[in-house]
Amino acid sequence: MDDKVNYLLRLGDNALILSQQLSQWCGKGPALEEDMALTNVSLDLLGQTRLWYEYAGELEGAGRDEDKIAFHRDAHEFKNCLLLEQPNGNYADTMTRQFFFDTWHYFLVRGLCGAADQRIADIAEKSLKEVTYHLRRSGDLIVRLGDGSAVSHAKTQAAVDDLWMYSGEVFAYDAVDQAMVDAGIAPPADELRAHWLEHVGEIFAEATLAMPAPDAWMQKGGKQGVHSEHLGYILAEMQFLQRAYPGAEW
Amino acid sequence: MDDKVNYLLRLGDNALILSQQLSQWCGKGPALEEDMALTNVSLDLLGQTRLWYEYAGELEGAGRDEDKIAFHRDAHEFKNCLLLEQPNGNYADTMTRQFFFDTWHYFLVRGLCGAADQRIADIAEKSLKEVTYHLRRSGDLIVRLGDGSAVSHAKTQAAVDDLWMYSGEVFAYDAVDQAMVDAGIAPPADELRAHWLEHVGEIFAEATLAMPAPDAWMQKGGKQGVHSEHLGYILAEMQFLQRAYPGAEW
Amino acid sequence: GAEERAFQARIDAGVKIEAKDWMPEAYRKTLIRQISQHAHSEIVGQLPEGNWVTRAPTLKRKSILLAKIQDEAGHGLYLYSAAETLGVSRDDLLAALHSGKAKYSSIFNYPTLSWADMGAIGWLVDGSAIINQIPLCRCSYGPYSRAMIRVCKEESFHARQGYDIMMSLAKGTPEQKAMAQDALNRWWWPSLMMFGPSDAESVNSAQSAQWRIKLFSNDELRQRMVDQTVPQAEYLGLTVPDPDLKFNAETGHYEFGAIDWSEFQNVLKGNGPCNRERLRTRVKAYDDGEWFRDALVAYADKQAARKAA
Amino acid sequence: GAEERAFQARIDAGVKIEAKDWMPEAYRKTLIRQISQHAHSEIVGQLPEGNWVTRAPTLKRKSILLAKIQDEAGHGLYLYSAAETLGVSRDDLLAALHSGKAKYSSIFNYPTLSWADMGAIGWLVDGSAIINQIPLCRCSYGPYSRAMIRVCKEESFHARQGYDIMMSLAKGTPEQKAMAQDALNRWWWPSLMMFGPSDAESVNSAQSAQWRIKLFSNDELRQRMVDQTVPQAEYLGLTVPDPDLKFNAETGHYEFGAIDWSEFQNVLKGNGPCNRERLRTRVKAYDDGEWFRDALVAYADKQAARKAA
Repeated sequence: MDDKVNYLLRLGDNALILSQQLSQWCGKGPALEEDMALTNVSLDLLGQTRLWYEYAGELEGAGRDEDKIAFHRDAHEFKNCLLLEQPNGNYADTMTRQFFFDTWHYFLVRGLCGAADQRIADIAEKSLKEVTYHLRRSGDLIVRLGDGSAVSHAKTQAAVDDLWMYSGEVFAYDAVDQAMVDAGIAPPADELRAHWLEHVGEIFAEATLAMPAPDAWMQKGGKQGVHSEHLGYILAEMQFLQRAYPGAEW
Repeated sequence: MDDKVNYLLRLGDNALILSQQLSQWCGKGPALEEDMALTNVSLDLLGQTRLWYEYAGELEGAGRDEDKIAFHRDAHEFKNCLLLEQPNGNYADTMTRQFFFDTWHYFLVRGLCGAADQRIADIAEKSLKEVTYHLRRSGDLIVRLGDGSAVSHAKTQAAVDDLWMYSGEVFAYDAVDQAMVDAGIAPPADELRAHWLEHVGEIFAEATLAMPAPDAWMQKGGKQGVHSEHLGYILAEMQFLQRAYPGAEW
Repeated sequence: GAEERAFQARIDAGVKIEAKDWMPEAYRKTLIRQISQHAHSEIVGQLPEGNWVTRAPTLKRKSILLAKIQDEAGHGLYLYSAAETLGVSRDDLLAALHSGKAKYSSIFNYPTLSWADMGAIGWLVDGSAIINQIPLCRCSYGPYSRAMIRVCKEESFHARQGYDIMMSLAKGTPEQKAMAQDALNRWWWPSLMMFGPSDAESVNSAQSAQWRIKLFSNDELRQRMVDQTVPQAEYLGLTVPDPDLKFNAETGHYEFGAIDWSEFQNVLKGNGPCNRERLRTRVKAYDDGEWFRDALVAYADKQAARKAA
Repeated sequence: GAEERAFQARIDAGVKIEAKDWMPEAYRKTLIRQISQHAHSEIVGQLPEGNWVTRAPTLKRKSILLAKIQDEAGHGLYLYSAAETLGVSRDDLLAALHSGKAKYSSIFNYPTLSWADMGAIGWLVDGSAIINQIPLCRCSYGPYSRAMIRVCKEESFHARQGYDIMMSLAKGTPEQKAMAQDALNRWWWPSLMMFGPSDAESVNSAQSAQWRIKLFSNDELRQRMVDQTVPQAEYLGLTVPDPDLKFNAETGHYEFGAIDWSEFQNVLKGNGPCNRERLRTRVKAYDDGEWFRDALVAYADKQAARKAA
């Protein structure tokens, strides 16, 4: 598979799987305002997914449209990072996952705005406002939960400690990522990681949360299609109708 | 659809859906002995499913084998009673669902041993030992949980009160069931219901559990393919591989 | 008294009542009940649709459904706010919902069993809701009427999107067409019941009509829904599950069969397929969210203390 | 002392040690550690397979897999019982597992990602387990050796069933064949690591060998596994993921590449993909089941009291 197509699918898969997970909260959030905000983030990510998939499909030239890409690949063909497929857990888990992702996503998308590929730069430009809002929102919530009650602090710290090992995969560049750096598309890993650590560190300080060791062991594999056991269940549910009624138009 | 085929599918679907639910407990039961026993029940029911489906497929004569029947029907084509698709919940919920089912199942299978259709009588005969063991086991556990600790009593009573409204569908005979009675195959509903109420009453008395009103409102629809929202998820998971890899042999 | 007469005169003159205005206690109570019931329906109504959002068959349909569910949360917000202008808190209203004291629309006690139900709910349930709600845009209580104007605008999108789903299915494969017909079969009668019992049976109607918080009778609105929907069903090539349905050329209306009100009463009593689950899901969401809401308060308190220090 | 010498003499003479016999404290401790680790592995080993039981692709495969998982629970039972003969309770052993003090086989810290993993686990993991365990059927401690005889008989079924799954996939569609190859790629090296580090590294081996609770070296057993498995892979038309693998016609053995022991150590340290989840799942099952186990005890107490009265 072409490196650029692969990279675009990674971007789309991250957004789709997180959007799918967030949509499970529909009608079940801890407050009406959260329901709305989370659905909003889910919708934004879904919109971004469609843009990345559309471009990937065009570049690939094999006639795959967004739905073919979303609904007709099995787990090993998905390229999202492991972080995104981790279960929703409680709201602190969901928001911590979101904050880790949003921080990386913001700096990435900001970097992609200057990509040597105009289409990618355009999509990034279009997403930047959304992604900026996501980052502000999740950072703000982490601060309020971390520095809120004793209960919320404990839950958020537990979520941070739990999810930390999934936070590093985005910076573990393989040949595909590196090819994108070399092509003037993706920002380099260390640059993103430095920004990420700085921002997470600042927010955690304000949130009175302890930051785990940056050099802790990090899980990886998702980008290369080696996932956790969660993804299969997510896909079985998400893809049911397309699989059960092949060839139907909806 | 032929009444007898329909009836056989109902029998098979009840057994399959319950077996599928029980198998979710694999490795997660409250004690090793329970893990083994529950897996055993799940296996028995799966074996019975296969016998009913095999006969249904033959009678139908449309070339559907057990896997075609299990993995290539959507929810509205499944004919299991609503009780069986209710979530596992805690172990008291699981055992109460099991006890309600086992009691009906035992008296039904005992009745089917004398069916005017020899193949049905043979399958029933073959299943009777298993079904008798299931009934003894779940009744015994209901007694021990009901008359165990205050906590187990409360949990079991809550399960009974919750699931009661799903206990009556098996006795709500429609034209298909009635045709099987008329054909000398199925035992009549009142006879089964009288046995069921008597046995459940006895076990509940021993278990010090309060029996809800026998004439309480009962949910129905499963036999006719009108299910609860749970079944779709059960099937999406169960059928994934057959749906995602059409035509493959496993 | 004189106040009541002046109040009624303002209403008769078409002047809106605002939150700060004097109003009879019964008017206030009736409105709180009506608005909060409507708000609860929006919130509970997210659940049957949320049930299919993770399984939507295309990314576009998923996106539309997500946006719809988000709108419903928004409607809930406007409506709770409108109710709050009458001097009741959202928490009190939610407590009444969770204890079973307050009602929400019975239609949401039916399960969503296939993707076609996302179409049928938009087309029939939102369609009926709009017919119910459009007159309320002109109701006497200002905050309520303004909330309804916003709600109705969005609901009409939802109804059209629902019809669009039905259209795709009706033009689709035989399985899809059967799915659409099955959904119509299951949702038709409950949708007619959404307008409530025949006015002959309804106790509070006369007073509410006088106050202009009920502008048409249940039967009038129901007839409007049938007249609007039957030709749409025909256009889809689907059959309305009512053997007695026929067009009366003289009146220009469709005549329809007798509604099984015992089913309505039974669902209202708590015996619908999903009453227990819907309420349980909401209560669980609220209870699970308590620590979160508490944390936001704790943080705000700390911030306030820091500023004061 | 004299007792120790007599004890060793019995072992050397091939006489089984039984529970009531005198034994050195170190022998008892080593056995408890070894048997309980094996029991824990059976219990934790249910989880990666349980992950596919609800998604098995045919009713027959589902039935075989269910039976296999049930066997594993059974093996856990025999082995806990064997350990109990050494004067330790199942609850204590489980407490050690749940606190992370006791180990289970690291192989179960890898995820099962496709149906082919059910084949690969049977073929490679159970295959390796059997090679490890067959000698233990002749080990010096009677209860352990008898448990191992039962276990090995069932395990050999499991290995054959796993190979049968691989065969179906290898003969199947291109996607299925790719699934089988991918599973082999992921499970090959972890299966080789199951035998433990090279004996040069292993501290307790000499004493265990003298006591006849370790009858072959890790490297000997690993070689046996490779020799047995490579031709099977070839027969399946699959490629063993080791570029250095080659048959040495002189020795009659396959030579294989260097094992990445840093990965092994890392997984052992808790950094495998599933360490945390596996333990968490087991702890949750145990904790969630507490009220149930307590209830059985409460009921038994009541019954005893009733009988006494």
